[in-house]
Amino acid sequence: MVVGDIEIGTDVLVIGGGPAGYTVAVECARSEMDVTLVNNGELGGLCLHRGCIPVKTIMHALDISEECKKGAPFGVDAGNVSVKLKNVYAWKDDVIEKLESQIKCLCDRYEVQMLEGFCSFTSSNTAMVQGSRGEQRIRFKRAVIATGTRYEEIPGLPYDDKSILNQDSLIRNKDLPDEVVILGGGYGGTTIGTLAVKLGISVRIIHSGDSLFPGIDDDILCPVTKWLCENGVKIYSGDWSVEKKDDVISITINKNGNDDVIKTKKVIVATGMIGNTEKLGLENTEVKINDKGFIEVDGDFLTSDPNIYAIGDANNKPYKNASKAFREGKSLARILKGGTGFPDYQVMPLTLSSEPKISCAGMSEKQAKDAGIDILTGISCFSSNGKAVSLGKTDGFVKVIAEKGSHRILGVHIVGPAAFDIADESYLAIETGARLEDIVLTVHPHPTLCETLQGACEAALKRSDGW
Amino acid sequence: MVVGDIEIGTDVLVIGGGPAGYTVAVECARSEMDVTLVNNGELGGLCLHRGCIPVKTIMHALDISEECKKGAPFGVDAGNVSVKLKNVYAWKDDVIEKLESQIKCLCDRYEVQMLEGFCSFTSSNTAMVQGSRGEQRIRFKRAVIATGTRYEEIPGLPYDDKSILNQDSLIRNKDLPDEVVILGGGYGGTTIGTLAVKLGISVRIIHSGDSLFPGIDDDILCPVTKWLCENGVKIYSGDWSVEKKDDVISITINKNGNDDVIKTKKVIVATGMIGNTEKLGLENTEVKINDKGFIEVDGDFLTSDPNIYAIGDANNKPYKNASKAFREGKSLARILKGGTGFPDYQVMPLTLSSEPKISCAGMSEKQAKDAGIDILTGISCFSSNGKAVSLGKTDGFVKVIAEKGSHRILGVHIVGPAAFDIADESYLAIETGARLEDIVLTVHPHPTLCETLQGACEAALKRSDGW
Amino acid sequence: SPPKAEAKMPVLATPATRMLAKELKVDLETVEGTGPGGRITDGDVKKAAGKAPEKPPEAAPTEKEKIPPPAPAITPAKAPEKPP
Ligand SMILES: Cc1cc2nc3c(=O)[nH]c(=O)nc-3n(C[C@H](O)[C@H](O)[C@H](O)COP(=O)(O)OP(=O)(O)OC[C@H]3O[C@@H](n4cnc5c(N)ncnc54)[C@H](O)[C@@H]3O)c2cc1C
Ligand SMILES: Cc1cc2nc3c(=O)[nH]c(=O)nc-3n(C[C@H](O)[C@H](O)[C@H](O)COP(=O)(O)OP(=O)(O)OC[C@H]3O[C@@H](n4cnc5c(N)ncnc54)[C@H](O)[C@@H]3O)c2cc1C
Repeated sequence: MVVGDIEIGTDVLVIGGGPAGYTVAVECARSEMDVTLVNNGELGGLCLHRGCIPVKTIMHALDISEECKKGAPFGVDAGNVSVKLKNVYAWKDDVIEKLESQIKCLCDRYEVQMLEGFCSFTSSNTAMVQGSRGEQRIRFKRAVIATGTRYEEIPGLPYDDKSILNQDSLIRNKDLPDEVVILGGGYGGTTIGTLAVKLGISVRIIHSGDSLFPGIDDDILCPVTKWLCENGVKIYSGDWSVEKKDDVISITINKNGNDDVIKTKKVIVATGMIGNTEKLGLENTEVKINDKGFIEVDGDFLTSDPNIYAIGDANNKPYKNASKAFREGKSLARILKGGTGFPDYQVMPLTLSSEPKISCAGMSEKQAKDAGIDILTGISCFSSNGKAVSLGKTDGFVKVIAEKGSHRILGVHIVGPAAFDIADESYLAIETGARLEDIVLTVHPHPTLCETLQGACEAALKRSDGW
Repeated sequence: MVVGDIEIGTDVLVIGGGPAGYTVAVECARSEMDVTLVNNGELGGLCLHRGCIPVKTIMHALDISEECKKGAPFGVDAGNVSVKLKNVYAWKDDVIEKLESQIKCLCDRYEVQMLEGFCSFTSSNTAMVQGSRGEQRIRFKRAVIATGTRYEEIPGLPYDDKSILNQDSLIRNKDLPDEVVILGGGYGGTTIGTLAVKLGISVRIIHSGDSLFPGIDDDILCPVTKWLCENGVKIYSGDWSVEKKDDVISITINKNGNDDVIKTKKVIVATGMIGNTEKLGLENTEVKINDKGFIEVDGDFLTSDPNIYAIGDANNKPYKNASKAFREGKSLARILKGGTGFPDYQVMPLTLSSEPKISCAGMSEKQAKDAGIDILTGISCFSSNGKAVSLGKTDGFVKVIAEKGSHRILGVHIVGPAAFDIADESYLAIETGARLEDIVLTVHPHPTLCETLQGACEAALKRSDGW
Repeated sequence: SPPKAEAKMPVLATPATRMLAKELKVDLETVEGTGPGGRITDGDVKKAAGKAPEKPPEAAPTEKEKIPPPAPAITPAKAPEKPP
């Protein structure tokens, strides 16, 4: 970065180097557009440094040691398996470093101009970057905001890295607590709760509402709550409020008019994310945000400012995850090149790193019924899958939901150790409008875990005539 | 089984209790047909007792210990990992027992009549079972032959369980040899060679022809031959002949006019299978077999005898594997019920338990080119997949082959540790005639291994205009 | 947690066909599919866009699905500006 008074000119300014930002930058540069990417902090964003990748990496390392410990029935004598947490976290940092350097390589190969620093708009076609080496002015033709999100705070209880924590604390391994209360269920609470248990932390989870994870059918969620309970996790549900006095945090949970008070020294707030749009200088542009700080965009990711787009977690479109960020990055690059973006997707997969794992695609049974759709369902258990038995991993099942008349597949929900691996077929099936017969009549090799997906479709079909 | 002079009458007689036989029996019985299943030996057939399941089970147990040994970078200290082969084989027997009892349960639930013994035809509607407790005559309306295959012998060199072995020897763990020569490449030779290496046996493989596995593209096969070589396996190619004198077996390999002679005390013959149709009394029926003992059938599995059908490995249709056996069992049950069978499949998946694993679906690049199809190919490596990096398993890649004009996916070939798990999407894609865009525009969750399949499709698409 | 998606039957067309519809500015909700079970084909989309299918539809369904290489579809208003 050449710091100085000279203004940089660029065709496309991308703010934020997470999945959304680096994807749009690389894709535009690949088409020989002139692209400048400004990132504040870690290239790869939340996903690479404090989200998807570290969570999966730490969990995998912990899972390997579990596999070893359980190896005896298979004939494996692993002696005294132990986990060195320090090394687990070092491996995690290794993985991040490798992947970050791949992103760096990509950006270099296509000649994306990279600037380090905090970027804010000074007008609808100028911006300012505050880097470690000073300020840099930029004039752009079009800009893309891909600044992501940050953890929402509970009003009056700011994160202090000591007692009021967010998910970063476990992921960065700053001083793991012995016990913790997690505020919030859903994706964040369930994932971080599972990780905490695997790290040997004593966990309580508090969520409002009826279900730990609204939107997932009870039968799919059941093995997960069972595992949590068996591992000593206490789950509370009800409206809750928090108070902190000196060192002690008191949480009052109200359920059916009764108050329950629990006390702790550490909470992890997992209530959600807000748009990372503060101090972006949006007041100097026409860009509009909603009450959670998310940027309002149209179908083509255009904000209310005709020069400025927003993609990834930062915009107000549904879902906040890395796949959406990648997709929007690719789609917007086509738009900026003068083409059309991608069509709407029909399936946004959900992969939950619970124990056992959960993968959901399409409608849940409840959603389909609530929508008044006449459905067929089918279930097949991993315990009757030859491969699962040979792996000694027979927990869980696959449930498929199809429209009764057409047999069109509307939802596939998997709970079990193989949930992430075999789910890809279900995404394609739903997106392309495949029918139960399409999966049943497609040869699936034996012995593989995906036979259970086929089995669930066959079970559904057997509830119709002629099968 | 009531043994006696009284003849049993049955609507459907099924001979053979492997995947083909028990499937057709259960499916017919589920529709309340009167079914008798005769099996000689182990319920579940070759697949469960000496094929798919034991191979996968033993390999998985050995792989777990490898994972443990390699756990250090992940922070796992597994001490002195060791494998107790006796326990590995005991686990394998456990798995078989569990799955066999599931098949037994299924048969019982739907009231399939089960007879133990060797069955042979005495006419086109009568048969005889020789069981441990005597003989039983059966009168049937229709019969299904599902007697599978057995290992072909090299003329003059019958299996002797000592020096001339077949794949059973490693699978049953009768006295593992220190070194062995495997005669034949392809599915059998590669699988059993890989297993032998993992069992610590010194291996040489001899195959005729240019490739260890004809039909698989060289680039896909390359990591596998590399692994074999790195693990001390010597691979010879050429026309070979075998001679045995006293204890010593000499194999002469002729390549380009030069002879190479290698000597060994043990060979595993992996040249193929022949139809298990000897002594079946087919001469008392109209059933016709080909020169390898496979039964000739029409599109509806009907033999030349209007009362007798043949399914699974025993018939002369292409491919010999358990998926085909299951499918034909289900398809024939529909036919016997008076309906139509399944349509032809377009994809017969291949899953090869090599190291790394290989999964092939549809056309290879060579096949497509040889057929004169104008193609696009795309490759994506696991080394740039975030999940693979986080697992420390970055070997291998996905290759996709599509028709250039329509972008229709014709083949997907995966080499790598995840090959079996993520392949299911490719089967459905090819069967349903999906295009590259269909997979690229389907959201794949992050970070998962199936993103690499999507990446390969995107790479192919990027070679066409507009992407 | 994911927002509650409004559950309704999604349009019956493959992603590739939906991409074509987007490029040709066709609203799939207004197109009647002629494929099996009401599936919307590429041909249906082109017809709705007022374009005759490039080839007369042939017997094999796979032929019907055949598409020409994706059109560049550059709208003048959004044409990218050439880098210096
Ligand atoms: C614990 C956890 C686990 C997760 N697991 C998964 C998962 O398994 N799968 C999944 O799909 N998603 C997961 N997510 C969500 C995923 O991380 C995000 O959806 C994804 O990172 C969003 O990408 P993005 O590019 O929009 O934003 P981000 O990744 O947040 O990147 C934004 C970047 O912009 C930079 N930035 C912000 N403001 C400025 C500025 N003014 N100037 C310059 N730079 C700026 C930031 O420093 C950051 O680098 C997880 C999230 C968390 C918290
Ligand atoms: C080492 C090895 C690994 C394999 N791995 C795989 C794999 O991973 N995936 C895959 O799909 N396939 C695999 N196969 C192939 C698979 O095992 C067979 O394709 C499958 O078993 C065929 O099923 P079947 O029912 O036709 O015959 P079989 O499984 O052979 O069953 C035939 C049954 O009939 C009985 N029988 C025979 N004659 C008579 C008689 N006259 N009276 C009564 N009973 C009789 C036999 O005892 C046997 O129980 C493998 C094979 C081998 C050898």
